[in-house]
Amino acid sequence: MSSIPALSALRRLRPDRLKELSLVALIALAVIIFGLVVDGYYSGRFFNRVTTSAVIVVILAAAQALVVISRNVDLSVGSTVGVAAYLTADFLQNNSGAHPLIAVLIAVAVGAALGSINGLLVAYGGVPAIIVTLGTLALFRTLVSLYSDGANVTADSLPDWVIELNGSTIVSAGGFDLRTTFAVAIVVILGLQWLLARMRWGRRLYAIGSNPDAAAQAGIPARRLTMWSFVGSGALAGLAGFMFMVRVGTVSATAGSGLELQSVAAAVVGGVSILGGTGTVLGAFLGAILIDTLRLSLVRVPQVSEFWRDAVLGVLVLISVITDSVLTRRLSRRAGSAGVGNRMEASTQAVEPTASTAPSPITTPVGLATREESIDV
Amino acid sequence: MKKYPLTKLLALLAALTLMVAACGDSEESTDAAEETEDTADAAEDTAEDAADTTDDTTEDTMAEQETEDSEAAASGDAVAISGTESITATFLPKCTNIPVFPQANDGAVEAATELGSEEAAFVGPADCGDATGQIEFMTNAVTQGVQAIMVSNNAGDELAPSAQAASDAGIPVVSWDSPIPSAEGESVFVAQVDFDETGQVMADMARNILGDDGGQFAILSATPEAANQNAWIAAMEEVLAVDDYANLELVDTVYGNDVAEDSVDQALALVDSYPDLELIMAPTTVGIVAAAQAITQEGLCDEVKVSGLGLPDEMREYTLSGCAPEFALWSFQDLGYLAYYVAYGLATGQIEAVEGQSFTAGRMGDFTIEADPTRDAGLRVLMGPFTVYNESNVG
Amino acid sequence: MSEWARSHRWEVVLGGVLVITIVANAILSPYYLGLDNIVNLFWLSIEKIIVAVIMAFVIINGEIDLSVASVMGFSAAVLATLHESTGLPFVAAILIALAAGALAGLIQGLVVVKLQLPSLVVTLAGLIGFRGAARVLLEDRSVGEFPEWFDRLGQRALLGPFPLAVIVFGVALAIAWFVLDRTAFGRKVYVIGSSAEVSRYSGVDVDGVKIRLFVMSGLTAGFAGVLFAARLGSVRGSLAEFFELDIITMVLLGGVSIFGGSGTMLGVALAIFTVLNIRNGLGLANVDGIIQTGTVGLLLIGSVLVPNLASHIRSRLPFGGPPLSTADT
Amino acid sequence: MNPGPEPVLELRLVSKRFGATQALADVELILYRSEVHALVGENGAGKSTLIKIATGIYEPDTGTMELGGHVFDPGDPASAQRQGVAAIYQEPSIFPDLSVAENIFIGHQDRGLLVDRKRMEQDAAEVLQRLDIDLDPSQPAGALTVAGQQAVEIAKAISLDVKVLIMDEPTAALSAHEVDRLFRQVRRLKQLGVAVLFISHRLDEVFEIADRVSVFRDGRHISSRPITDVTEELMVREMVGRDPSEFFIRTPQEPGQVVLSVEDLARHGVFRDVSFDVRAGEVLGFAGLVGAGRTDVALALFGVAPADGGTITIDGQPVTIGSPTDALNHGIAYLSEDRRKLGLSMTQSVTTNITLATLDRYTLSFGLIDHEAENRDAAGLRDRLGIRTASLDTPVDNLSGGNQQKAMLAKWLNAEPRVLILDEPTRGIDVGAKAEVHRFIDELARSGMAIIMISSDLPEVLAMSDRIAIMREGSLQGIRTRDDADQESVMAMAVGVA
Repeated sequence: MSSIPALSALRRLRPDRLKELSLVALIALAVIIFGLVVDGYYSGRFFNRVTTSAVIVVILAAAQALVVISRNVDLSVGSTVGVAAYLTADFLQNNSGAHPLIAVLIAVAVGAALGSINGLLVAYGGVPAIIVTLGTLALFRTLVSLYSDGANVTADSLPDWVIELNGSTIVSAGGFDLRTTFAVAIVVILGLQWLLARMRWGRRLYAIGSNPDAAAQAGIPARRLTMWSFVGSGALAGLAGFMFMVRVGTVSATAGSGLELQSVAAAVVGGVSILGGTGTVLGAFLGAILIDTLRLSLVRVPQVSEFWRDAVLGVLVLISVITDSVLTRRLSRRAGSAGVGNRMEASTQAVEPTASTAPSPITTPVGLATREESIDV
Repeated sequence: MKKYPLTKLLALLAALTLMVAACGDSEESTDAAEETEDTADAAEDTAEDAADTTDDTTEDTMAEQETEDSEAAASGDAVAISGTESITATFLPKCTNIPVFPQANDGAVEAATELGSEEAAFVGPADCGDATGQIEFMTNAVTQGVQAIMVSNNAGDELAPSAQAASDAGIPVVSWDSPIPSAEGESVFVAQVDFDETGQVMADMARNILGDDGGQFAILSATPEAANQNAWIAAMEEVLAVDDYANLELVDTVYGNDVAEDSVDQALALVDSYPDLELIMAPTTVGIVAAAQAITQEGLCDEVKVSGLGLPDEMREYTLSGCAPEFALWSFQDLGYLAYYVAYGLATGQIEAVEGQSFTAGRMGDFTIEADPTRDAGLRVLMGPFTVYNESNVG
Repeated sequence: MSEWARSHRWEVVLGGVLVITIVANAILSPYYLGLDNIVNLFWLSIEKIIVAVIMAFVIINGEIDLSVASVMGFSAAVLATLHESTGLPFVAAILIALAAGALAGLIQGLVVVKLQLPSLVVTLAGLIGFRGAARVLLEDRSVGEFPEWFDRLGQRALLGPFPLAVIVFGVALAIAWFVLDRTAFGRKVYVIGSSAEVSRYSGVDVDGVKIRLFVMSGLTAGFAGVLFAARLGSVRGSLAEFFELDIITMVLLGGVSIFGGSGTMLGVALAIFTVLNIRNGLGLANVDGIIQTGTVGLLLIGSVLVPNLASHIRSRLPFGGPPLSTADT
Repeated sequence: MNPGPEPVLELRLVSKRFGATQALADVELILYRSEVHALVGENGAGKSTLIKIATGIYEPDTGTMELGGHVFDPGDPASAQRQGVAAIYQEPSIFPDLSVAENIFIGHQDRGLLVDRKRMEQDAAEVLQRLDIDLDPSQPAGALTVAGQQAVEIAKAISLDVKVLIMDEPTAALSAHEVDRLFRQVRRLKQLGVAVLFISHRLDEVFEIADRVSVFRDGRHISSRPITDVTEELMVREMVGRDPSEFFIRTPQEPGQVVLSVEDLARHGVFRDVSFDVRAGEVLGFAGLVGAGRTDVALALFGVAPADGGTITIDGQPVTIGSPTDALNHGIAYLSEDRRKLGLSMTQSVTTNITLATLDRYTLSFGLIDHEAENRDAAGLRDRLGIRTASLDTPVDNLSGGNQQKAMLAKWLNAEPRVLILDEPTRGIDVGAKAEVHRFIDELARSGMAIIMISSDLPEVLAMSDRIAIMREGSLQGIRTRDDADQESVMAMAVGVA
């Protein structure tokens, strides 16, 4: 086995990289298959559709990854998008001369403020993240509904740059545009990926998610970091809110509802373990792109009628998840056994379920999380 | 024609069973899933065949004639509804977060003030996606013993049982904007415009925009369930069957679920799927503005136009830019005003919900209750008229 | 008594909130205490709360089922389709619809157990897929004209003032309490939720219990879908859309740990009663739907936060008691 | 070996009370530079409380602590670490998803906000090398054995430049081979000037590694002496306050019929060619290094990870065991080595745990549990095994380690198995509880049960077993009777030099 060069290259990869590779392969597979079915599928147009449409979910998937890595979850992102989009749009309709960057700052600040509410309750109030964010999912939405009093902010009352921004392009080659919004999303993703991988606090977030008790013992300020991860998640959701306003133009009080499950789906499909500690922002990005590619491609397959789309999408998502987990599991098993076969302790690892200290997210057959045993001291 | 859903059901169940059987092995389950798609395709073909044969409702010329007749018959003895007492009422919109509903409520408040009555409670589900959420508000209104209920039905006949319960308790249920299809439990429907006329207006706008040569167009609707949208689309399809409109080719109907983001995606998908598409017709205020926004952003205004039913405030920019040269709507404030007058008249016993009953509704003048030509049963008051907006009057 | 109260702190807190809600409602609204209103209070949310009861089992077992609302729609759509396009006796159609719900649960359970995928992901796919299946069956049609006895069962009182669904809920709650608290199956549900591995190493058929729970969840959702069809008198593809978060909210408010292994049926019942009473009270006070939702959100956070803060403050006081344990941390 | 003259950590008159329990009463402890100081005592002697006070998890009620001559008031573990006191536990608290290097430096990268992965791995390699630890700094820590993870923790402590390292039962989960390696690392620590506080239930280890030894009993400090001044008997007497002669009793008896027979059992890539049989009333010991495949054979017999080759015969009948349920139906029970993760449902009550494997027995019609019968049987086992618990409804998490072990044993005794597989039955429990467990094993064997005992504690295996099977790298090296086995020969087979 180890004589195959590709495999020996694979075994040097970290599991995260394997996951990302398998997602890229899945996306490529989806694009190839749809290309056979849809006329003119390989066009700049479709590329532009996916890149502009995915921006919001991509940013939200990154936001979700940020909190899920530290073993939390943020179900309020959809509502945060709504609040940020509405308040920003409302600001712009009253201050049409404001600089675009001011609008971005407002959206991000609103998101960060809402995120800090979540963070405070989770980190210092001792309330589990799922309870807090399920609650604020409703609360934030209520606040924006009350504020808006049923009125929408329409594109008409927004400055022209808002509507133009969505179509604005940085580079274009053969119809394939690099749209400004997508470029921003890419910068955010790469930046966050870099921060999480290379910054001290990024590694500490992984540590908290990997083993909270050990993190406490190692003197990692878990509360503060949890707090900041929610602030970060909120700020990103705020940015997504800005993107929402730019893309959709009309902002109502229900803007962004339902995005919370989409962002969780993207992150989880992207390999961010709901148990914390593993996964990358890049993976979440690929997960979002995969789902959006499937969704938008299906809309364009003439054989799939309006009413079949959801059913087919559900099956495709399930197949992706299954294929991906089987693929990742196989590759990592081969890589693992080839890599450490000669070492006695390590070789028994693969088969002796008792020795590993934490359940691997792939092999643990539980829904959300296993109870973390406290350490006996 | 009745057989196709069964085919699909069986195909679906068979595929699911296959998945169970194949579950132990993921590769096999992939096969099973592919099979689902295959059967899906097969069933889909049948579905399309069937769809072509479904539309045969009342002839619209007949309906118009009837309307004129009953107006003529009853115009003599119109009851002027006047403020005699204060009543409690509930004004129940489809949802509270689409601007037209607060506008309608403004009209209802205006009417209540004129009549010296208490303002109706303006309550409803937050989200129009919550189709059955109105039942709770309707039931609570009955518990509170209000004297009238005014409702814009978001569901189909799902609301009928609770409306019937209200009726049984002696509470008049006036529907406005969107009726209860079976008319069960409903006293009278205050129709903004004639539903057949909506189809006519939409077809006319399409012809105006596409010109005599015609061309391809598609419909971007709200949800597949929306009763009024479906009625309008059906009416429009009937009009299209007439020779004058033969050049207009309706290529697809898609649904944006009255969610701005979905509507944007669907509009763009239409543009991509039909290279020769020249017009998107969106009979929903959410869909039309989302479509206009998407087309504008992608710089496609020269190739594809947008039309349908929209709010002038939201559409002004696109009309002036030429992206949405024409669209139509009625006044929701007037609709709320009229609905309140009718409800008040029924609650205070000044008028009765019977065919031929004429009345005067404050500033809006005389109306007559008539049989609703667009439904098998039920009464309606027709408000009208449509306002067609273009760059000359969009303001 | 005090021993019981100490080990059921959550239920005591919820009971307090419930009593306060009831008293406040009774004072604020003259219509609240009427028998009709009390029946309506349950009847208006009956489908959600029936599913919440089984969801409690699934979450205590350490799993989650996000697909319930879609399965409700799917089963109802199967019923409507069979009624519309076959001459099948209606009772048979109901049975097939229930079987379809159970089948939906079985598929998801098998994927979760056999492929060892997280149920969150599997049922998220189910949420999309089964809603899609309902739309495939019904497209844009609304199917009604069910037999009169069926509509009557859904809409009219059956026993005294109680409609069938409310009776079903009462029975379901009693059975659920019995099963969870008194039977070997219930014991296994807790132990698996607490640690699936320990259970496996103790010879408990972990996979079997999980699959059975998913089937029960699907079956119950299917049943709730059929009940909903009877109550509404007609079915559309969107039936029960977005119910899942409300259902999960009620279960978590009931003190069931999202990590599995703890929670009681009493807590879930109290949470259900509390949420229903709050919504009803606010509804009678003409408070908008969105504010009702927000209030429930606030309650969800507050019911964990307030005891936490109280214990924090108490632990700072001299001679304070031991810190309160929260439902899940 | 002279203890360094320089005191590092001094605890004076430290007391701590929890409710009605006096956990520590005026204890004194002084650690010197470059010494290994063993702390022994039964569970409940106050060792854990002492560690928690020294690492800042608890604050003492009274008493003073000094570190390097200054008042030491850590406040929390992180601050204790910064000041130079760190602890390593029996179950290493590592981050499974992070690399070895990241684990070492996670708490204290003081080179700004950015992580320079390359440099970190170089630094980690250097620290590991200083300790003679052979690990790849870039590999994920979750893939390491317990021993490897402990080595990472030691490296972490060294990278922190600690003055005092507390090791709480670090050898509990290690094989003899690994213990040797650990001790090499501990000696290296000593050379680096660190004061090591070493806590262990294995007295032979204490004699091997410690320079001085302190005994605690019931929260009190009993004695502190140079190791050369104490004997094992003296230490045990001080710990338990009673005569140690009652340990390791085994009543010789003639074994009966063969109950379980295993022929060429194999599981691909894990173990192979394993053949043995066990008779009624016999204890078959399994010796070998951790990872030699002993637990895997047990898991195959118990159906958790079924064998894919060979035959299992019970009472002469070939059987297939595909799941724990199968195993239990055939009368095979398995007491896991990992009490917390695989043995007990920690949040559940004592009764629930005891009857977990035998729930069907208490099931009436409608699946109703017969609480009365259940509580009666649980109470019976509690009394028989001497499980000390406030009530049967107490969550097992609240029990001490020894009592948890007994509760786990009670679960399997309640199943009345014909073959009982005990995997490390005395790991991490104190001398007294250990003796009780041994007495039970003997009692069970006398009642005719066939017992397979896996243990890394060689003296225990030698004392308790009628015959000893030795495994190495997934294969059975041989089976020795008690009479022709001694520590040296068994060890030689286990490491493959024989």
